[in-house]
Amino acid sequence: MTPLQNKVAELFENGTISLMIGYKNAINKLAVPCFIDHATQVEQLIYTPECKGNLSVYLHKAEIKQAKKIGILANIATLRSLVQLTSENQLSDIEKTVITINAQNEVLVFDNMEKVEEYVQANFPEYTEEDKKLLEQLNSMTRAERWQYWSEQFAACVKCYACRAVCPMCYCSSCTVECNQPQWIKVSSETTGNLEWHTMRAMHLAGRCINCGECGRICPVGIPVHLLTAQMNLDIEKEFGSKTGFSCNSGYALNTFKPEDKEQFIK
Amino acid sequence: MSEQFEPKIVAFVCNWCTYAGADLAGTSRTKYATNVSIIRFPCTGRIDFMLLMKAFENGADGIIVSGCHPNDCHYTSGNFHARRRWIVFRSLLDFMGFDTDRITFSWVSAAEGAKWAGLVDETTQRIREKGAFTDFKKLDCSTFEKISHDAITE
Amino acid sequence: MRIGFYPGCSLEGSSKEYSDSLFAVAEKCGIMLEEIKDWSCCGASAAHNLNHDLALALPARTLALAEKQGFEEVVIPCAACYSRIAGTKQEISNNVATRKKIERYIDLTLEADIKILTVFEFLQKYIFPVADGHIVNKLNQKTACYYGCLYSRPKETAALEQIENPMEMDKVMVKAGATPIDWAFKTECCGAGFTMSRTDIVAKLSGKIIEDAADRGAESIIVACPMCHVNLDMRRPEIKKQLNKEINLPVLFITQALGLSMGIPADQLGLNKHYVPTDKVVTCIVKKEA
Amino acid sequence: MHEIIPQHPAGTLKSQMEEATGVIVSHCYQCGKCTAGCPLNEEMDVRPNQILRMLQLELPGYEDKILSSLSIWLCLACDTCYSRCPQEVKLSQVMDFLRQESIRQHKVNPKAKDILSFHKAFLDSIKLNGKLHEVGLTIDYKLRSLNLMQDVLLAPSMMAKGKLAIFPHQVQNTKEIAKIFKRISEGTKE
Amino acid sequence: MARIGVFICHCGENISATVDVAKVAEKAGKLSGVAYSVDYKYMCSDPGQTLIIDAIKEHKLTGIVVASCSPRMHEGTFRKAAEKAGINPYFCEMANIREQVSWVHPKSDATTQKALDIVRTMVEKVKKNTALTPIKVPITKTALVIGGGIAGIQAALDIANAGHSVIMVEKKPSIGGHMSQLSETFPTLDCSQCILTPRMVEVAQHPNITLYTYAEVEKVTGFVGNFEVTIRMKAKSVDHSKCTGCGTCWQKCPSKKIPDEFNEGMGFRTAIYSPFPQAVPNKPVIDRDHCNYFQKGKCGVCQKICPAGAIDYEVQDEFLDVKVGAIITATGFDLKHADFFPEYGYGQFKDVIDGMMFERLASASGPTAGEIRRPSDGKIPEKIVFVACAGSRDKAKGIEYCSKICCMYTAKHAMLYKHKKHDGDAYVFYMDIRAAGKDYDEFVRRAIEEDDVHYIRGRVSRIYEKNGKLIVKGVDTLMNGDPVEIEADMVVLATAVIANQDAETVAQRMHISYNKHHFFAEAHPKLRPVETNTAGIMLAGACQGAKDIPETVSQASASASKAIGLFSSNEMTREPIVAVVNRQAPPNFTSCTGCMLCMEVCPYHAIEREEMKDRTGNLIKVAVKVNAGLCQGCGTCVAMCRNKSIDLQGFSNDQMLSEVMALLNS
Repeated sequence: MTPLQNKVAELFENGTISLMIGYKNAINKLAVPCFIDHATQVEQLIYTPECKGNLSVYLHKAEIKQAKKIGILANIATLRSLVQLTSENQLSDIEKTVITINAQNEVLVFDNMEKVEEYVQANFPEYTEEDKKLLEQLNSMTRAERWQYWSEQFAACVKCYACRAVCPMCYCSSCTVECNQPQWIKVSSETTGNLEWHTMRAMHLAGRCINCGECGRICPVGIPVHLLTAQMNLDIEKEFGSKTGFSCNSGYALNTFKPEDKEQFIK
Repeated sequence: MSEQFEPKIVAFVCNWCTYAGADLAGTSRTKYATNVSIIRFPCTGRIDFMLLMKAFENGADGIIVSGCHPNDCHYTSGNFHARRRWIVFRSLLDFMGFDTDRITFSWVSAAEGAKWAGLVDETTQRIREKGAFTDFKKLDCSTFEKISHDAITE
Repeated sequence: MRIGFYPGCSLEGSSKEYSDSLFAVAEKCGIMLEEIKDWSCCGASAAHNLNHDLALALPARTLALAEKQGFEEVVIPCAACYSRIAGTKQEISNNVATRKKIERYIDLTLEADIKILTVFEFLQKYIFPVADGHIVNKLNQKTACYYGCLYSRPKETAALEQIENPMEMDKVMVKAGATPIDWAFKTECCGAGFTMSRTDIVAKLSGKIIEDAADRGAESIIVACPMCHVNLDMRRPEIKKQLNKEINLPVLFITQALGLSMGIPADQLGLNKHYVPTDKVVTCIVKKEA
Repeated sequence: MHEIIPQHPAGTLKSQMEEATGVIVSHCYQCGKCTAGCPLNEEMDVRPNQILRMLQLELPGYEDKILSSLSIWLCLACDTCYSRCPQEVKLSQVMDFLRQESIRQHKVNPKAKDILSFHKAFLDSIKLNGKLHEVGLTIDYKLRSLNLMQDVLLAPSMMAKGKLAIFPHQVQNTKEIAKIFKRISEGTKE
Repeated sequence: MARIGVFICHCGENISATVDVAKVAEKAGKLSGVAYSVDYKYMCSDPGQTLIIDAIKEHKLTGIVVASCSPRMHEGTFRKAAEKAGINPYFCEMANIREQVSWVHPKSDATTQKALDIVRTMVEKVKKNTALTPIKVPITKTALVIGGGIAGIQAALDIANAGHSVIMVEKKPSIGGHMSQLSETFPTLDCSQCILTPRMVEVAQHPNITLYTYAEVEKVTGFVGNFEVTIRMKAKSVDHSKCTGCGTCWQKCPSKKIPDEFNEGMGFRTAIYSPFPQAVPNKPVIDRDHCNYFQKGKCGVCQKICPAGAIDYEVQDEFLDVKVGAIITATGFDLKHADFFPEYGYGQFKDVIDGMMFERLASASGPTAGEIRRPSDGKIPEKIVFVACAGSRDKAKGIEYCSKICCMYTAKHAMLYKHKKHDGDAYVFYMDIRAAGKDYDEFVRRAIEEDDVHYIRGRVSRIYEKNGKLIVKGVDTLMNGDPVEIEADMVVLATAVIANQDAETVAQRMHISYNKHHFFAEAHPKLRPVETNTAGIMLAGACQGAKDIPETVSQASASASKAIGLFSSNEMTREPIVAVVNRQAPPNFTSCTGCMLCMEVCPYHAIEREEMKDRTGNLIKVAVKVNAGLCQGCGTCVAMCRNKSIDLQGFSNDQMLSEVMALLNS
């Protein structure tokens, strides 16, 4: 048994948790989520570099919420989403225990969000090299080239909404895209509709996205949608100085303001 | 002489400052271009960015968004919130390669009828020079072409 | 850093003592000034009367040369040159079309971003920090600091904080151990460019200035402009006729007065070049108490 | 020297002036503060505020009256008027323009000939040397103005005091300066 | 199925001159859902309204669009008409084809097309309209009057005399304001204090008025009829309930050299002081910035000698929360001081004074007991120069407006001087004489004709001092621009009336708008001159712009009448333009996910947390709801809400999107 498995077994046994959300092995060495409700099942649990999925997304599911005491295995992105979700009043009714494994391979257990917040702030992640490179490329393009790039990308979108499904911040019980009175976004996957969907998604996540990159990773047609919100977060941090998933009561860049916000673009 | 392109421009304005400013331009009989039509909102804070997207999708060539000057908002802070939203929205559009020059953001107070008229003329002229907004239309065509092209090559 | 120096025509001729004394003071304090090579006249009081472009092109040439020679700052001790050059710099940097036009006229390119220092700014920035160690004398007299027009007007190029009652020169004089008086003609016009063509006007305007300074007990007048100096110093016979009385109030350049406080010999400062004898100024001086 | 006076587009004196200087005469509300502060108001035949008044009204005869006034030549460009003007009318620029126009239209007031001679002599000196040569200027001015005896007593003493140099200081390449004059005089004809 | 009626107004020829109204009516009639379309000369006239009412009834219209002037003009009119015809008034919309079409465009096809576009847009909007009912809110029948000058006093007395309670807040230790400083008042020359002090006393004694002096408004929240105001009661250090105002303390106070604000610095007061003999309340406060006890920790004389034991050094600022229904802002003005003028000596000449200083010199209660003596040496000036428009109408100094009162008070000053010093010379430099009130021009003529005041038309360029005289360099523009130089003994500058230094803060605290000079903005320059854009907040006096006493008093009474009008019923109806959170069947209850990010954007704190519980009291869901009483309908929350759970009645998502689509798709 790994230290992680030992720890989780212990948590089950002393009654701290009644449901554990973690990862287990799948074919091709991939990691998939697993849900275990008894100490006897802990041997499935793994924690490898492949464990990228953001498990906090499951905390919104009614079935999960029914469990009284939830344990969740969290990588750094998941920890950030927990912090952000807390700041958005989404976790107040869930009794949770957060487990993570640090760089020294030690298993850490947090029983409250203050500790999670502290850990996140001490281990705040940077953008991946790959994302940095992509963003740089896009930003060095001319406007027309960028338009061309995104047009081609969005043309491929099939509106499967996988990006939404994996996003821990997309927790609305009904989404604007499903709103038909009025119909904000065309249902069919034609390109203006696709563009609107992605614009709206990016706007709704700007200043809230915690850069886990799941949306881009999951996209079946390979659109790097996560870059939109990644860029927005950079712009927002530069402009307003706020970071996402950093503090449980940091607020949201777009529901506050400063009288001195820049306005050179306003005539 | 070829006929001059006349753009369609939608103005999203707040009721208290810019709408009143536009009314003042009227009472002062200040003349300006016919290209701009106003949609009245209670406050710039109410203006949803999706409405701007829908306007472009439905054939607008340009957009004016205008409200009260900072600190003058009838509702104290709607324009400040709007300003933040525009900052982010503009930077998103720019990152997606959208021509943000097609959107004029402005503060026009209830006393600035002349400024309103000037803003309309200036925006109309700018959009006229840019020509019709076709990015969205092209988008649909190119998709269609791409799909048919893919279909043929496969 | 290299500090550029633009003497202007007067400092090579009728007001040589101004430049001599400036260099003497700078040297005393270990500050190097480097003359802009191949500078030309700024057009002064004449060009703007006849052609606006010419009035811009002449100073622009000098600015362009200074930029080319790599100066970031240029000291312009003459008030007229300062006013013309600062005005040109401003007009050119505010208007691209004008800049292009002038660049064509002078066949040189320019950025117009060079920093122009008046004599006050120069003293404040470079001499003041080290002056205390060099000031050995107290001028020990009442001085009337006379600023004239070109430092205070127009407002776009004004180099003074309070344009109607400037204090920049007064501060220098306090440093030199003099007592600057409060008087009414600090920024009134002396007659400027009419020194040759309408001496009657110069006598009238300069006469009022000298009279007010004398009435209020000044023992010397301090200036920072060659044109003012010429009018106040050289035109005394005409002034005497105008006022119907003789006032023997010596007129010193600010750098001469400061030089005296640093113990630089009067001849080296060019005090012997004045029309109104400066002996009284020198006899007032006492050693500074340690 | 006449060739260096710029040409102005057709129009009334006011419209030409406004176009050339950017000054708008209707801004003046005739408070008279310019005249009140002018060091030479007593000498002037037409007061500064009156010049603006005449430009505002544009009645027949006013243009001639302005252009042939002595006032425009008496203005010292000391900018006292502008620095105190509540309406920020840049009178010194108006005066600059009017002087140029007065020369161009050959309407210079006879009493101003000395002043004009001096300006011309001054510029000639620059054109020739790149810098002002005070002896040259003085001689030139005396010849132009025929005030041959003025200041003859000053010159020897000035030289003795090292204040006058007999030979002019010159910029290295005096042709360059002459070229600037030439380009501008060509430019003004365009 | 919608049956919309479209009514195109000619507005005489205001619209029909450039818009082909018949064509618009014809084309509008063909729009989907339009059951009736007509054009008419004057829709807002009685026959016009009757036409609308009849059409609604006859054609069984479900909604109407009136294409005429701005909705800011006649929306109310036509909504009432719709209501009369039996449909919900919120099924009436206006298409603004006058202010925004016919008046700003020439007669052309494009103009007509634009009018039609706007009509079509509004037709689509009205199809999406829903029936709304006005909201009733209770009214707190207490008025807050901010400022105890003549404006505040008048407004407070009017409201109190109408039987309502008034709370008056004055930041200084006494009410009275600038008027209490004046000597005599134009154009009648009656003594200012003689007419003012009885009213000050009346305020203090009025059973309906609660007076808080030495207090400031700290915070204003809420809305018309229901404001909540926090008042900061600055520490007076004197318990006014014990103090008898005997004056022993200020006679004994050792800090005697504090410049006296009431006398414009031309006299001294003590650290514990009552600003002037007729002060209301006439009880002292301690100016802690100048008190030895507070600055150096020792003294305590006043405490020792106070026979009533009223001195309390420990007391701190206190905060008082009050509920009021209306607010009258009467915060007054300030005057530019003489040090504002470089060309007049930067204030360094003691005998160059401003108008308010002259008032004190001329006042019998002033530092010279009414003898006009110059501040420098106390001599009676032989020659006084008055400079009008000193700082006013001066674009270069940033004040381009006319201060309105200076022409009159300058004439008064010159007159008062001549009455007291018959052989003295008074000169007035002026640009224009603006004396357009009742008996005003006669007053100025009297100064010139009977009192021999010399009026010189021209501005003063410079003032300097020489040999104890002030040399005033001016000009007489009526004498060919001849220079005028006067050697004066004293110069009085009629300096500009400016907004109070803290006007901007006050305005922002109350959420009212102001112009670039920080004068508060009225809701409409002609038709609503005493109200602000924020309902329930009125303006009185010079905080809105320079005003003389009669005008100030009229405006104060006008704003009082607005408050009294508001208090005339127990509740008021408000436009139902408020936000609502959608409702769905359980277990969802609403699509709101309770992220509460909207709560923070609401300027009115109108969004509240709502908990959904099941029958046994278990929490099922947390969401938000809107307090309709507080909501003012800005809709900022609507644009914030990601999944459109909150919407704004009257400007709903459905309506706005329909407008956009209709405008662009002809």
